[in-house]
Amino acid sequence: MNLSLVDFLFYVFSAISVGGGLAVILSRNPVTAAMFMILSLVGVASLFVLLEAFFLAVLQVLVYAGAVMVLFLFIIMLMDVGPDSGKGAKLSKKRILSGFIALLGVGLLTVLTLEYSGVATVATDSADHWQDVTEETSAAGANIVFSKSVKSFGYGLFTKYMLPLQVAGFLLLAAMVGVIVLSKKTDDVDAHNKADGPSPGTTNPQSEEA
Amino acid sequence: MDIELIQMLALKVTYAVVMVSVVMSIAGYTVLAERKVCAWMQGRVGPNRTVLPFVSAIPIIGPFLRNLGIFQPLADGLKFLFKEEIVPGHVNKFYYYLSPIVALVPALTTMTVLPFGEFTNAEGHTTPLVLANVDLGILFVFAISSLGVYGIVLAGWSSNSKYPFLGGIRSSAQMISYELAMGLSVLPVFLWVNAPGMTESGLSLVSIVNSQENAPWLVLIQPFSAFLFLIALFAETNRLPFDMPESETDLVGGFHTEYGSFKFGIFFVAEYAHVVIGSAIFTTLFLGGWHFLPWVADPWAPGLIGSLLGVGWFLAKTFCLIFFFIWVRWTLPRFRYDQVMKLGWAKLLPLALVNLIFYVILVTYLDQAAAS
Amino acid sequence: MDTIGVQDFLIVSVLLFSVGFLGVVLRRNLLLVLMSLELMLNAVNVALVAFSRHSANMDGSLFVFFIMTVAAAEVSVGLALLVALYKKRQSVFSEHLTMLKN
Amino acid sequence: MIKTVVMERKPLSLSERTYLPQIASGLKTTFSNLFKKKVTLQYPEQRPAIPRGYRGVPTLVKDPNGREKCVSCQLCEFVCPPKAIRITPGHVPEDDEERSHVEKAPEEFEINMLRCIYCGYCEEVCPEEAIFLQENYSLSGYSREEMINNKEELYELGGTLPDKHFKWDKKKADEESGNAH
Repeated sequence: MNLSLVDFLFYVFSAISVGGGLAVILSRNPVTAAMFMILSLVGVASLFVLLEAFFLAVLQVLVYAGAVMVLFLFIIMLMDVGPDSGKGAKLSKKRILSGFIALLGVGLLTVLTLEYSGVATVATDSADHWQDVTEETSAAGANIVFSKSVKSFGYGLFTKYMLPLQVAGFLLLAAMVGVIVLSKKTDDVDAHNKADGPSPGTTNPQSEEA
Repeated sequence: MDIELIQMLALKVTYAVVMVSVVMSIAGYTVLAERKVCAWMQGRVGPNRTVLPFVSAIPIIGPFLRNLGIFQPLADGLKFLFKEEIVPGHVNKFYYYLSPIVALVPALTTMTVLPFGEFTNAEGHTTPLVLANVDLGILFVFAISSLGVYGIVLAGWSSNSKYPFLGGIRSSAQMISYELAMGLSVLPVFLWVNAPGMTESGLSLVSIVNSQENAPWLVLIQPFSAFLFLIALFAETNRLPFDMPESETDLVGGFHTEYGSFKFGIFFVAEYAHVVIGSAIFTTLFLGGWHFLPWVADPWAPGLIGSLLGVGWFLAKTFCLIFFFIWVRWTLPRFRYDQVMKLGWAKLLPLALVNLIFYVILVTYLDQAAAS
Repeated sequence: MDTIGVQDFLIVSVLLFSVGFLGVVLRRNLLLVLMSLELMLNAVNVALVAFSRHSANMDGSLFVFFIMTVAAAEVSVGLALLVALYKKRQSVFSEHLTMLKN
Repeated sequence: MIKTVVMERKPLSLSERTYLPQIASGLKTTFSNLFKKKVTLQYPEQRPAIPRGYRGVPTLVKDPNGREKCVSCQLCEFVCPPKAIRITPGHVPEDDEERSHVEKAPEEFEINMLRCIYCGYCEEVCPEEAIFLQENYSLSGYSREEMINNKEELYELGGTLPDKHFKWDKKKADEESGNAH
């Protein structure tokens, strides 16, 4: 079998992403899980590179590995979550059974969808007919042609997907407000702190100068 | 795999190895520069003892080089190599060994997209000197450099000791806080360069540099963006006003308290590699890269000599910036942790947003004015 | 790409999705459940980008962009909830969340 | 009655609140220091000026006639705060012409330089002015044993100190003139 470089890389990156994912759900230590998660995410980003979606690959690393997983690690360390232990550390048979039955369902659903939507036939028919990717941003009506350039992302976002973009922005705002409200100290805690004496961060004149 | 592919790969690998060694040695000499400049600022002379035997025999140059401490990085490196490896008993071994590598690799990977010069051949065809001329240059830099924090966080966590742990936690929070301001502060730059009427360039660092040829440097057009970027850069490279993860006076040594010998050396070099790469990125974005002076055409002729001079000029600018990093470190005291957070979220982020909005309006106005 | 087709990317996507799904079902640590959710979202991203590239249409890639946005928001809110929960109950394990049981 | 005076601090002006002028002036200060004269002493080549009364390594000295001054009275051993001095007293043989009026001399005299704190009490207390703290301050050795100075080493370090009063000579002269006590 004559493996081309791209094929070889595809297998490597797929193995990294799926293996990393498996290790995430199998590792007992949350920090190990987080590290494997990063590995898996980088694997997915590499798959994006193979698909010539460079912008998405970089975004994947920037958003997931650079921000989301740092947040995860921060929380894991902040709460000092140890490895699973004690009662229920071992998976019960019921759980595993239910998990696999559910997985079977998902697989069945996937197969049925592929079978009846015609995607599978399209995919197999044109297995080795990847179209050439342009550098230029171009659009034919509502169809924005896939290209390597970042500009086509901007073009798509600010024309066809203007409303979803706004909604996404609003979602982020809502998430931000929600997180601030969730992580804010409740009023009675504040009052308790005040009764104890001024907390150094708020009333110290030094901190105002910073 | 055919021969051509292998040849191309071999060439790329050679370039990469050359670049890694150059950046590493610059990082090593940045350590020396730090020690020397710090000493001079404190009325001392700094390292001036190390010398190679045959160099010391040369009459005037030998003692001069010795007094400059040129051979000190060699001695330091050897010392790190031959020191006894001590691994504390309470650490998580795997992550303890992993984290120095995780800290160093992103610092070195960033430079793949860093353009440091250009070569114009006889036909007038210009090629930028860069390992990979990626359209997404700056995003790539941000993405990879954001991975550098894992080294620090893992080191802090795996040391299984209080102070390193605090250092790791601080570092992760600081990174998330300042990355945002950093990204927002460079957005106006790309907005300006990609504005209608300018050459379209995407997010590539090469075209940013080329847009500053025969034109004012971007630091003159957008001083405020440059200022914000510089502050965020200080925070991202953990340099002194922001060296929360280390803060040797309140956290002993921060994340690398439990590290010794070569593993500590790797952390050390990684930190300085970050400084070198950060300075180079700033030079590329705001100081015109390898181009001579604002508004002035490059005085050197195209060709090999010209491209070498260009690279030299780029390095000179980078070294000036590295000096600035060192200078600030030995001038300013460290922020308190809450001050760092406050500065990042309450000052830098809103200012970066205001800056972005200002340039959006300005670019739109200029565009309208040009159209009418 | 010589022999790799869309269906290969789809297989990877399905595998990744199943792994994430199993994680959600099997793990007790809520942090890991959240991570598994991320894995599932990633699997979807792979499929979307593969289709987008195959049909030379930007829509799929743009959708990945939105998924990433949603994922970031989801994680931040989820983690904030987890921290709040941890403050209240000193545990992040799902079997300790039995407030509705009695 | 203590009166508390509350000092009102002037609110910072805008330029002061950005801290940038202050940072700039700080940078200026450090930069100007770059070119100032360095105060470093290049130690092995250049030596610091030793002030008068410097307390360096304690040594034993001989009188101008090359005779041992110490009479092993053990006062220094007694007064030494870290107990660094150890003296094994010995007799001066009767037939020693040079020192015929001295009864005792140290058989062994050791100063442990790992213990010595250079306080100078031994020099102060010595009735015979036989022990002196010299200007030498750099002692080093490869082992603990090497850092214990025995009698020979102490005399080698101390040498002969010019001395105005020739105590033993006077004593001898006194005795010869029938004025002994």
